[in-house]
Amino acid sequence: MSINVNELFPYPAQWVDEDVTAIATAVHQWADKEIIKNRLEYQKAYHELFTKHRREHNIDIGFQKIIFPESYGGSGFNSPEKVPSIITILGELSRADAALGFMSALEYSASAVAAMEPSVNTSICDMIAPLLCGNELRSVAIIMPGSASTGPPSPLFLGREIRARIKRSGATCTLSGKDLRPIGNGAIADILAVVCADENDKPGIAYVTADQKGVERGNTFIQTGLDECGNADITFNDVAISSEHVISDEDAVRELYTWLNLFLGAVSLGACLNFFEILRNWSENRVIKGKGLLRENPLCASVLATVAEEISLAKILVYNISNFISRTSVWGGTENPIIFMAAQMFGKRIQQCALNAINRGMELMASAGYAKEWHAEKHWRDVKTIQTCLSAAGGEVPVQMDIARYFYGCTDI
Amino acid sequence: MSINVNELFPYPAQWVDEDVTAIATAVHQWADKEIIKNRLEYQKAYHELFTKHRREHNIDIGFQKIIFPESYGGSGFNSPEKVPSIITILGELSRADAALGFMSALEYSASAVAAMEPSVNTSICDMIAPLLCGNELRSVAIIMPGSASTGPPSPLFLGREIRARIKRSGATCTLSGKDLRPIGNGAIADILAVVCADENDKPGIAYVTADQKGVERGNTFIQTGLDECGNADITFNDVAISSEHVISDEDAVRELYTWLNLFLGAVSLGACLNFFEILRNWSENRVIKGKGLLRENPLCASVLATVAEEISLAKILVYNISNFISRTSVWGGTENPIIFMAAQMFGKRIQQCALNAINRGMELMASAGYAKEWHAEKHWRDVKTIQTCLSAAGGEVPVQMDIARYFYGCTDI
Amino acid sequence: MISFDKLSVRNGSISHIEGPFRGILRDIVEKEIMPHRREYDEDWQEHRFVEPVLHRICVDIGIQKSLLPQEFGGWSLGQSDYMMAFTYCIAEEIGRGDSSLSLSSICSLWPLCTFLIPPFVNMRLARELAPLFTGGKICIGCQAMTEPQGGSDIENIDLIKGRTIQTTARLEGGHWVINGHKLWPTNSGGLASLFGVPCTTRPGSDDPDDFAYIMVPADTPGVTQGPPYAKAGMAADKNGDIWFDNVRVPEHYRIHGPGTDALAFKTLIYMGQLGSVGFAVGSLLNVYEILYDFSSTYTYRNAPLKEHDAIAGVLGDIAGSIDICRMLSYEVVRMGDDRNKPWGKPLHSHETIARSRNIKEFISDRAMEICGKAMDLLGPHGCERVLDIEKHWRDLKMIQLWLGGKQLCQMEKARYYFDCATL
Amino acid sequence: MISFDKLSVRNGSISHIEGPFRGILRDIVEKEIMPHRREYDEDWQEHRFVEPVLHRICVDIGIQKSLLPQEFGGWSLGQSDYMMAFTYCIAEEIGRGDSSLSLSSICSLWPLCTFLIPPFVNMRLARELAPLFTGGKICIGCQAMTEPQGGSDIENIDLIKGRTIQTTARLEGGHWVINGHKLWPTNSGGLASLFGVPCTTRPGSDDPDDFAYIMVPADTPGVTQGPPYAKAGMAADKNGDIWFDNVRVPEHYRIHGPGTDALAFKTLIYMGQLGSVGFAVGSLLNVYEILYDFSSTYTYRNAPLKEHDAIAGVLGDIAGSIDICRMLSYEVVRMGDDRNKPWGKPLHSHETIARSRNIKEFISDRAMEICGKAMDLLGPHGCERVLDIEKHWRDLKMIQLWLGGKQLCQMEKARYYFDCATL
Repeated sequence: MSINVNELFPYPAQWVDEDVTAIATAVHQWADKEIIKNRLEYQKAYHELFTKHRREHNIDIGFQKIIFPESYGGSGFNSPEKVPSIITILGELSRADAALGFMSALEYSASAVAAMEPSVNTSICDMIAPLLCGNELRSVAIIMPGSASTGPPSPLFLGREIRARIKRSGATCTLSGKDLRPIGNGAIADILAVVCADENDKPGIAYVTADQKGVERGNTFIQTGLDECGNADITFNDVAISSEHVISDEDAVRELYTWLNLFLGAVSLGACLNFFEILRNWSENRVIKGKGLLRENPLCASVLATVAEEISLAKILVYNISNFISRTSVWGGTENPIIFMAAQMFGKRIQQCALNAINRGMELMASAGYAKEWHAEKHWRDVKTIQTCLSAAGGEVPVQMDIARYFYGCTDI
Repeated sequence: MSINVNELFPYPAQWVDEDVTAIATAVHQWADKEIIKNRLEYQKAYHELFTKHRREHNIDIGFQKIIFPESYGGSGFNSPEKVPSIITILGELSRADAALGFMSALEYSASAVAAMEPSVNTSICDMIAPLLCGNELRSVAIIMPGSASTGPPSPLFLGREIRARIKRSGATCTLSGKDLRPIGNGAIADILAVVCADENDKPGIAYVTADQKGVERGNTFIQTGLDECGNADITFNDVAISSEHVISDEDAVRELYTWLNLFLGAVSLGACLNFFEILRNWSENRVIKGKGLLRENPLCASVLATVAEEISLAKILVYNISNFISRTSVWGGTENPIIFMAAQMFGKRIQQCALNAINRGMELMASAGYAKEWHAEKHWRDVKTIQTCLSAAGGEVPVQMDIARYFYGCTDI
Repeated sequence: MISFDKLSVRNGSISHIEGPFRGILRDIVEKEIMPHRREYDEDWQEHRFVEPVLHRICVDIGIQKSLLPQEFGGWSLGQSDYMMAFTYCIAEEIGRGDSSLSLSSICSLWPLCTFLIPPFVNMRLARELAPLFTGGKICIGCQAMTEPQGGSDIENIDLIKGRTIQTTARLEGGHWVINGHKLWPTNSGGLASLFGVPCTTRPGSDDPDDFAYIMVPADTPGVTQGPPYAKAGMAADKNGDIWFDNVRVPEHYRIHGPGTDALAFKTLIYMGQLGSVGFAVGSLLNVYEILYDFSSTYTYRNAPLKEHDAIAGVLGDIAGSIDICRMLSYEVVRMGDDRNKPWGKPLHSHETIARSRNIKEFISDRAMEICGKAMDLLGPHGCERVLDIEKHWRDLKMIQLWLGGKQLCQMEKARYYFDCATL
Repeated sequence: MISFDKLSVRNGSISHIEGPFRGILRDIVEKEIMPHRREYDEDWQEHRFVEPVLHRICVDIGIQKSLLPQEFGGWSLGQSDYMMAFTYCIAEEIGRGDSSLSLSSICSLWPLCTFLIPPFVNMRLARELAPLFTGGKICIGCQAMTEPQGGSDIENIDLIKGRTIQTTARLEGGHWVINGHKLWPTNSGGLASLFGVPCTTRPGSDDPDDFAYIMVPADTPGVTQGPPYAKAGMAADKNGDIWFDNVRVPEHYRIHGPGTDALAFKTLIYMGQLGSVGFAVGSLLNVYEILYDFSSTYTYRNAPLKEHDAIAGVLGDIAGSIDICRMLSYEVVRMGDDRNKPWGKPLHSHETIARSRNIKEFISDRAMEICGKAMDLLGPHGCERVLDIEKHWRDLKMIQLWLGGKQLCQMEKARYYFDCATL
């Protein structure tokens, strides 16, 4: 394709570092050459090639460690101004394969809570940075508050049930919880970031390595998409962890939601941009009604326009969230309630836009839309999977309650 | 209300000058005192008070002249960096009464094409600045390309029919066109900006004063909203104008669309913000199911959240359009196709968001939603009127075709 | 011009007189209502133009006596198995011309539905009140439900069970003494001659036995009506305040008695949905006609709008959506007219109320979307009064909001389809 | 657990045998299909699990002979006035378990509809082909329409009039010689025993007389089938390429002859919409059941999801929307089964095609919305295979896209409701 899909969609480009633009361009070109032009081969040897490519980026280029300070062997992207750059990289990875971006997004979200300035948590960085800045591929799973079908009443984080508990005893504490559903990677993760509540029902986040005694994984289950991010429920049988590896702070949980919304927004956007390329290509080559290209039919053009509009909106929102986070001089840090609310509100909308773009675009592709060969349907399944992972049981409602609390001062909902 | 509705909704606040923030705050407080707290009195003596308030802002404070260079007696807001500030002022005016903002938005749109740097058109400024920088209230009407029910084939501007024609003859030319529908103010405007085509079907914009011989107004018609912006069709019977008062440039027409989308977006946003205040107030005082405030009912809270989300989206988009226009170092000027497209695409969405916010919010107000007393219905009618004015016959389709042309390179649609 | 009969009609399940009756109504709408509907829109205070045409519909055509038994001079519609189809056809045909006119003429009969549709029949009351409706003079009824504090609380009867009703009825010497304040009902604002008034005989009680529905002639001493409110639309319907200050009516003006009143009142909920979908679809049929006309004459790229593929796509969606609304409104009809069939359910059943609310909510949401889109398609002509679409838009919004609005429908649906226990 | 019969059923307009027949199907779905549907989903290439259950439906229950006249061992469904209700009930009941199984078993009969539903009947062909379907062996039919270049062009028959068909039929010595390449039809990929093939007798012609619909047994020399494609869903339906290389079939395998073939082919468009709404509503009914269960057991704020007002609001909307889809699908049924009533229209009429497309488009769009929202309500459980909602979501998308998809529906509606002349 002769167009540059990144320049095509308007966004406040001044927010991204020029250095990163260069890295992003390199990833972009790599994706074109290694994956996008060779989808069928990639599909055939998927697991093998996925791991190969993941290693190239995460270890060889070093994306796995970017968020950590240089003192930990990272790339020092742990200041808020770097955030627009991080999402640019995530977008490029996801354009190649949303699962690549998704795995990085989970890692970055869990890491950012610990490593992002101004409040670097050295104990947790000491624990996770050696793993993530090393030469092995690592995966992270995150367990957020959420629903279950059984069990006694749980402590709440803004209405959502926290089903992991910690019990402190001096410098150590024990983590427990049964059949907890991670956002992804449950079956393969090396590091687990677990939202939990303490004896006083106060929310926090515990960081645990998966090899700890008492960490038990359920069966890997099949999901709609993100085939490489094997997921499984996790049970913690009184797992002993250092108290220093628990952030006992409700703000940290908000922050984790904020990062997840932003980073997974960037992932879905990246997948959409490649979908756009597929669709554009289709519209330039498909003849309809026995005459004329598909894109020159006004009705089809109006659907094409809707696809572009939804993606544009997603992109504007991703970058605007990143701006709220990065302009600490204007907004303060992620503890500002407007940041959490905006990330949740726009994060939800980004996923809707992304999915709507693909859903509408598939309409024009007919059977090519759902044939695996054309790859549109993979983006569609991946984005839907991201959307549902990101939402709690109750769908949009928990986020709507967050929005209402912020804007209307609701207290009982 | 104890909240500040402007700070409540997230947007890149760093884009607005601090000076203007002060002016905006003054308008905000005036609106609270003079209009919002006295809606019923304002309704009763509407025409009289509207004119009084319009004069206070446009003449006494000087908003009518802000866009013109100081050399013309204006306030020198004619550089792109000032654009975020202009929309902030428009938003505040519209919060008091969308009709106030609407009239200014039309004036600013027509003026910006002539007066905005870097390409100031001195001939047209010489003609309109004395009127708009003087001590009389003036109104501007704009006639865009559009449909009619009769007549021979017309020259096209991106598919839309141009129904005004100019014929050149040396330094003067004649303008003709029958029953043309202005965007607003047709019955009262002093200055008319008319999109027209020349002998070669090339589009341009002619500036005419309404007192010119051969300018004929039809009957004022009743509209859904914007009651003070009396509209009427206008006929030009071979009106003689100076050739210098015609901008023969397709880019100028694009620019006019761009300003209209941005400025009318700001107007609808302003109206929405006051609607939000009304709704918030309602939700804090209304008891439902014989117990509890409306805002504390989760279902109602979810609707309240939707209202806030739609307004947030509108606000983000208004400011992002303004950023594209103001960052000439990144995007160049309004001749860049991405600017026209983005303004059209997001401008359309802003109107949808604004209307959707009010539509959904009215649901919770039941009969207070449609009773004139509560004023919600005025915002609703005004915003719908703005939305339809802004769209051509064919609704969203012409804009969708613009989007498709930009993103997919369509040529025949 | 297109005939809207191109849209779905439920052939085979309507009565044989519906066709000719529609013809009569259509004639009046075309000749007497459509040419003047812009005048009605400005006439919300005085009803100079509205009252003559209301007389035409209620008295000359005679729909005001339709519910009454034949032996008292009526048409016995309440006992027929086509009552709902017939009511719907009136609502739709007149709604096409002016939904507020349709509203005020049909809602005039609303309070009567509590005691003229089997099994909830009160023949004594029917006989006594019949002369008001059959004597050649106009008699407008008003279902005076809403109270200042309550919003949709009274309609939400399964949940609130009348607990919040502030209007009291006290039995005293063979008379009910009524005190209270109602506001907003259709045909208040000075128009009504007869009120149906939901009261409580024991304030704060949620025992259905304490719910009383009492008929109150408007000229009873102690009844005061306020002037009409200014509203966004629906000008032919006046809404205002009504105060009952020690108003005394005979004991038998209570429609049935403890328990039964509450059940009979619930039938009004169904009837409200039926009327609503009729008014809304009537408006939509006219939107379709206007749009057909506009899109056939106004142009884009120098061809009629409807000949542009993308605009045609939107037009097709709009018409298809209107057609779907019309099909669904017939479902509401059928649900009511099947009430005595082996598979039928009573009008006051949870099933009928929930399912008719579902359709009403769907149609009114869709109607707002459709009408809004239609306005957009007209561009700068969309908001112009003279094309009449914007009037439908203002009216349709009110249909969407009344009767407890969308949220009450959602709750009703959730309770019905998901057996929620605590909502 | 909830019964989905809580959702609308068109009592009073279905045949007396539908009830018991639904019982049989429901039993098979509960006991034989639902426990294995995740296996079918992985079985798209081999059909190890799929084929036995297809045999159960087509042969044991016997639906493969249903269209054939009784004198040839069939059920004469094509001549009945409840054919559409019956077909719909199969589509819905089996679709509830697995819409792709429903699809492959029902579409098997699709080509037969061109010559077994009056007025387009070919008894000679019926007699000759009947043994394939009545002999106790499974016989799968395949309507082999789509061609590589054309997308939905062939279905868009009113506009394209067969002009773009590349598959040719040449009469030679009492035989049709067929050459061409079809792809994507349901039940290709090696499954079908009998093809119905739209051909042109004069390439490039838009004269309906040159459109020929010819039945081709799959074992005829020159017929080659490719392997099934990998798809997002609908695994029990195989789709692949079919090549016809100088395939010779007897002259009377053309279903009717010049002109009539094109009309009879149009009935397939209607039948396609009928099946589509059946599969979609079937899926939705199961979505409702799953959601009922999930929202009654999983919690938010320590209470079942369905007891939270805002979540209940969404649940209510979902169920209400499913109910509306079910009501509307009965409209498609009625439109077909009323074809011989005084007010009925032929299946190939513009009215029937446009209105059934309208409803199909509506239901499939709504189905995607509903199912997407249902997945969201399940949160991180929404995408899990084991809850089965995500399978419905993948299948429903395909229903939305096939048969020319949304845009063709929009055009058809615009042409019908707005009399567009140039689209």
